[in-house]
Amino acid sequence: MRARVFVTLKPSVFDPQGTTVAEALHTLGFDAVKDVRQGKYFELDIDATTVEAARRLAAEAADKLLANPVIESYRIEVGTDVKETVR
Amino acid sequence: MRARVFVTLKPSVFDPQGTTVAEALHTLGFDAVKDVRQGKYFELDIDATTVEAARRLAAEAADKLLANPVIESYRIEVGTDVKETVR
Amino acid sequence: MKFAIVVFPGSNCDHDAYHAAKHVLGQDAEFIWHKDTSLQGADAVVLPGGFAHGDYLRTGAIARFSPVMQEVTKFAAAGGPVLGICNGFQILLEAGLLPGAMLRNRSVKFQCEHVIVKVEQTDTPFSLACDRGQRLRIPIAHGEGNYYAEPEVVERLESHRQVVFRYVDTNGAPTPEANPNGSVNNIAGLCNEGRNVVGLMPHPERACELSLGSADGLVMFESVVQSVAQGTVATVR
Amino acid sequence: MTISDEVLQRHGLTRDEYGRIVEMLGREPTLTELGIYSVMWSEHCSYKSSKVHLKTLPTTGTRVLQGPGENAGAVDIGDGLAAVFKIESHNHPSFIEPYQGAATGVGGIIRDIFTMGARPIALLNSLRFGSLDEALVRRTFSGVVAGIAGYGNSIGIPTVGGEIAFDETYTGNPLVNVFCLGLAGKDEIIKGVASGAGNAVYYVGAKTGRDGIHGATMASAEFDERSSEKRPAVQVGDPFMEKLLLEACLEVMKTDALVGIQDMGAAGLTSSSCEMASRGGAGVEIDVSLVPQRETGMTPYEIMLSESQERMLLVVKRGREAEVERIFGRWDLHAVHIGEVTTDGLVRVKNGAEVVAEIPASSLTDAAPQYRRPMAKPAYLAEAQQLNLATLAAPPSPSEVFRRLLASPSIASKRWVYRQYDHMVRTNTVVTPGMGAGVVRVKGTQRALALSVDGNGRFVYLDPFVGAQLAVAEAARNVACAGAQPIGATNCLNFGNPERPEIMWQFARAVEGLGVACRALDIPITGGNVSLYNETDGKSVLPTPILGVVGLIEDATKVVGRSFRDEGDAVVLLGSGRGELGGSEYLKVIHGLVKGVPPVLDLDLESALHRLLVSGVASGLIKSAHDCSEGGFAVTLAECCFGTGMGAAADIPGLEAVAGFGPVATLFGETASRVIVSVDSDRVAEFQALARALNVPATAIGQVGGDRVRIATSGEVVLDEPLAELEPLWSEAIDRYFAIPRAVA
Ligand SMILES: Nc1ncnc2c1ncn2[C@@H]1O[C@H](COP(=O)(O)OP(=O)(O)O)[C@@H](O)[C@H]1O
Ligand SMILES: [Mg+2]
Repeated sequence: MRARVFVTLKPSVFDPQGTTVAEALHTLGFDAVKDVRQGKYFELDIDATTVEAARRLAAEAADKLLANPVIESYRIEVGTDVKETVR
Repeated sequence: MRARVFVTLKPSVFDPQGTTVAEALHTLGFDAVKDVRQGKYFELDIDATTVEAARRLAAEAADKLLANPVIESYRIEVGTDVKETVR
Repeated sequence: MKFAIVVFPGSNCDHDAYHAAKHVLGQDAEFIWHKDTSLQGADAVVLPGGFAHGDYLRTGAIARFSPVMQEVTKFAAAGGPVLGICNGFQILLEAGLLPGAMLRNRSVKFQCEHVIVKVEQTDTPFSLACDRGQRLRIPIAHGEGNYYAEPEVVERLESHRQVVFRYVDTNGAPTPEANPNGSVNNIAGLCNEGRNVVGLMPHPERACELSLGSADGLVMFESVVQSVAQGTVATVR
Repeated sequence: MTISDEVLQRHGLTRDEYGRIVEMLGREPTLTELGIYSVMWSEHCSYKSSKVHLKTLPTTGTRVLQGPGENAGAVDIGDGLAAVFKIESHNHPSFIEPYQGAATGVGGIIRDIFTMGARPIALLNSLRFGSLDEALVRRTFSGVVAGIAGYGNSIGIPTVGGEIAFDETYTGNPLVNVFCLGLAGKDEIIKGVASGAGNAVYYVGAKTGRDGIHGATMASAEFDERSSEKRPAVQVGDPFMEKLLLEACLEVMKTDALVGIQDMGAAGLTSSSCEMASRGGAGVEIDVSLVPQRETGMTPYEIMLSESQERMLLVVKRGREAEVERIFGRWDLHAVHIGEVTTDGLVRVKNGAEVVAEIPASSLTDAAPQYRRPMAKPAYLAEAQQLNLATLAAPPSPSEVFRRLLASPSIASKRWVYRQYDHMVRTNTVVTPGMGAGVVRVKGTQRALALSVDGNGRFVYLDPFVGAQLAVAEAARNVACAGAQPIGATNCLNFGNPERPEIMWQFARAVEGLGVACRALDIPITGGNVSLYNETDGKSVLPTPILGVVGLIEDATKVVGRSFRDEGDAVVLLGSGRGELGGSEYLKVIHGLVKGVPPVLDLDLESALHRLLVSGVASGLIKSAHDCSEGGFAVTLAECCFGTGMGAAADIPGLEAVAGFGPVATLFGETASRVIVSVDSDRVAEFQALARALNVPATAIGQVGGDRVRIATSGEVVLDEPLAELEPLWSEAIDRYFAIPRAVA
């Protein structure tokens, strides 16, 4: 089963990476991009039979390793039911 | 409008970060996690009226700056129609 | 001859390259601000190491859009000698002046240490004064120096003799143990098809004086002086 | 407004202190004013518990250009140049978020240095962690190291040295002390003063967010309802921004448009504006609504107390504003005119037209409370100082002890760490980490500077007075080993809760010890930092004063490192062993004990030893030098061999000790003021004559060569180990804690 974990800085935490990317986009003429936040993205291949089990495992991995709860929060998606554009 | 851009290494490219995370998870006892790929995740706040316009802009930003086509591919999601667990 | 040392806001080896060119080698050198649109009549261009724009996104990703890069591209297209060191190499890759891309080091850590590279080709302006097969002890200092290119590209690089420097062990063998970062084929540095643009991860400018542990890097700067003097590279004005 | 006890408590203020505030203001403070007082009178900013003691330190000397009181100290190094340096702690943030906590610690100390008009050229760090056997500690350790690397590497300042030790007391409270050194023209040192009525106050750098406004300083119920989500106690560093600030500020400083400058570190806009006004004997008026803000709806209270990183406050001469703005603009920085210097001595904070605070600047700084807190000799001491070897289990064989000590993380090679630090950028690093004191040459002169940070918490725990002296001696000895004359010091005093009389006693005794040693060795202290409340669940860390010593080398080409150089060279031991095992690494590693009294320190001998080292290196007699510290003589001898491919054989006098402990006391005792040097074999007599003239025992004990480390005591071989077996024990010990079993394919 595939789990996706998105780790982002909490909204109030300063994100120098995102700020630098936003500034670069502005110099490139992307003025319509008002704000950028940059985070980490993990795809986990999990040996689990149910979506719930995979989600639980991914959350545990995020708690223990992938995110630091002091400054980061995370979000998990499991399964393949996500609309997407791949390029 | 909010666009999410996920940038990941192409499948053929070795991912040192993902491998290290996978190894660390194994030492922590997460044996069910078979494989990890690590990527970057961007949230763009875009001043656009349609989902399509936002998607087009995000794709352009990804082509020009956010992803390096030699090693990376990207995926874009626009809007709030994504199932999620926030934590 | 005159070196142009390009300064991006986050360059931090600009003064080191300048010191090597000007004070160790006794050549003329000038800093060129990344927003400038002239290379001030320099004979060779150095893109120094550092973190050009913070490089939080990807090393060199933003620097390639700096105004000066258009001039560097023109200079390179006209056959002028361009050397990208570390972050400068990464910028050349992002700008498409050299093929391939950088991944995080295999160790996933920044590594600063001396390595040994072998000079594979001596027909570039930055290796002209070397002996073929010569081994140089030069430091690296990077977190993203794991060179990658598609297999076909690597094959072409090898068959066109574009791999200029390779990580080797003390016996000159390109072993996995001698490879500090996981680069494909132990590639430490390469040149373009025109052979005038060279990029490498190790820092020759940090190895120009014995008091700093090695003077093996000086030969790269001597090479370009020699090739400019001999007219083996284009003079771009 | 009525201020409840609870509000005061959350502001870390006592009722008495509140009374003083009301008296000084002549009225009740506003909420913003209360916030300002709370941070300025906090332990961190006011040094209220430590000041009475720090005042006793020697801070003057012929080379001292700037003593304590400014952002950093400065000493004259000749050639019209000043070395500007300071050390600071970032202990608590580094536990909460190791990477960012350590990174922002590096950012902060770098700002302190360039604020003085100096270009930072070297960093060092002193770190303490719990045992690497614990996963949590490994994570803290690797995060801290990565954070230091991440910040220092990208800003392009080499990390040329440091030290690390491990002890369980640091598990929940690691120590992260960072030292930075910069160079400035001796006459170009810039101060953090605000003066000249009508001069402009400028804000430049990162935008202000709600970072670092601590829970303890939250004021009202209304504030509490905003979840802690909104107030991260951890700041995120932006080394790229700091690099821009560094370059732009140094450029602005070259003009004479600048009156004063200060970074916004702890207590941010509050401390920078108040301290600048107070030092300049002036007032400052600022409008917080003009401050660039990252978040919406920030109150004046929040803006004044925010600890967002990478921000500077400048006072610019009237009429020169455009020039300064232009320089910042070139670096893509937007300098914002947020106020003026005034004559009334008040710090006046406005939010648009509304005045939200109006406080006499000096009431925040000079008139801040100072306490002579109660002290009591700790109860643990009497028991801890008793070391009766006869009651211990018999020691293992010297060979086994040797191997276990070499692999002990506190002794083992720190290459795993410093390989992650760019230690060569700026092409000045003459002696790299791992080779002794870090040495950087001073371009444009013949000179070089040697830098070392040291401190042994176990010794201080067992006797703060002697332990602190040993810290000074060791740091100074380390720079002397490179051939440098120690010329100045900074210190970071890491202790527990000063409200506990035993901790205060440790602190006071340690400061006394620092003073005694610095006076005897003629090393003025030009500044430092105090970090108190380093405790977890009421248990303090080992009291850990860290000394940063700067040494001057007249001829940069004559510098030596720890490694033996040539086969056949004579090995000479300076000083003589007394077999002291109190507080030793041996006792800790083999018997699990921190007991006994620390080694005796003879400051006259120590001082003579430094003179011998400096002249011996300058005259080319000494080819390598390495001081005996943790692990004693045997470990030191092995370290002189590591990396050279050469072994050594030595014969030293065997020492008397309780039955069975003779060999371990001789080999692994940690007697101070000892150095192993190597000397060309036909110049030994010449060198010994020099040593005799200076009254330093110098015994030729063996020679360099072979592929074993062999030590005899009084003619009897007690250790004889192949170098090839010893070296990996030492060089890979820390790597082994991080070796991850490869995933099964
Ligand atoms: N242990 C110490 N010994 C001597 N001076 C000290 C010590 N600790 C702090 N100081 C001095 O007190 C002043 C205030 O220090 P500090 O608050 O750390 O500065 P900053 O405001 O830059 O954080 C500085 O001048 C510093 O040098
Ligand atoms: Mg300061």
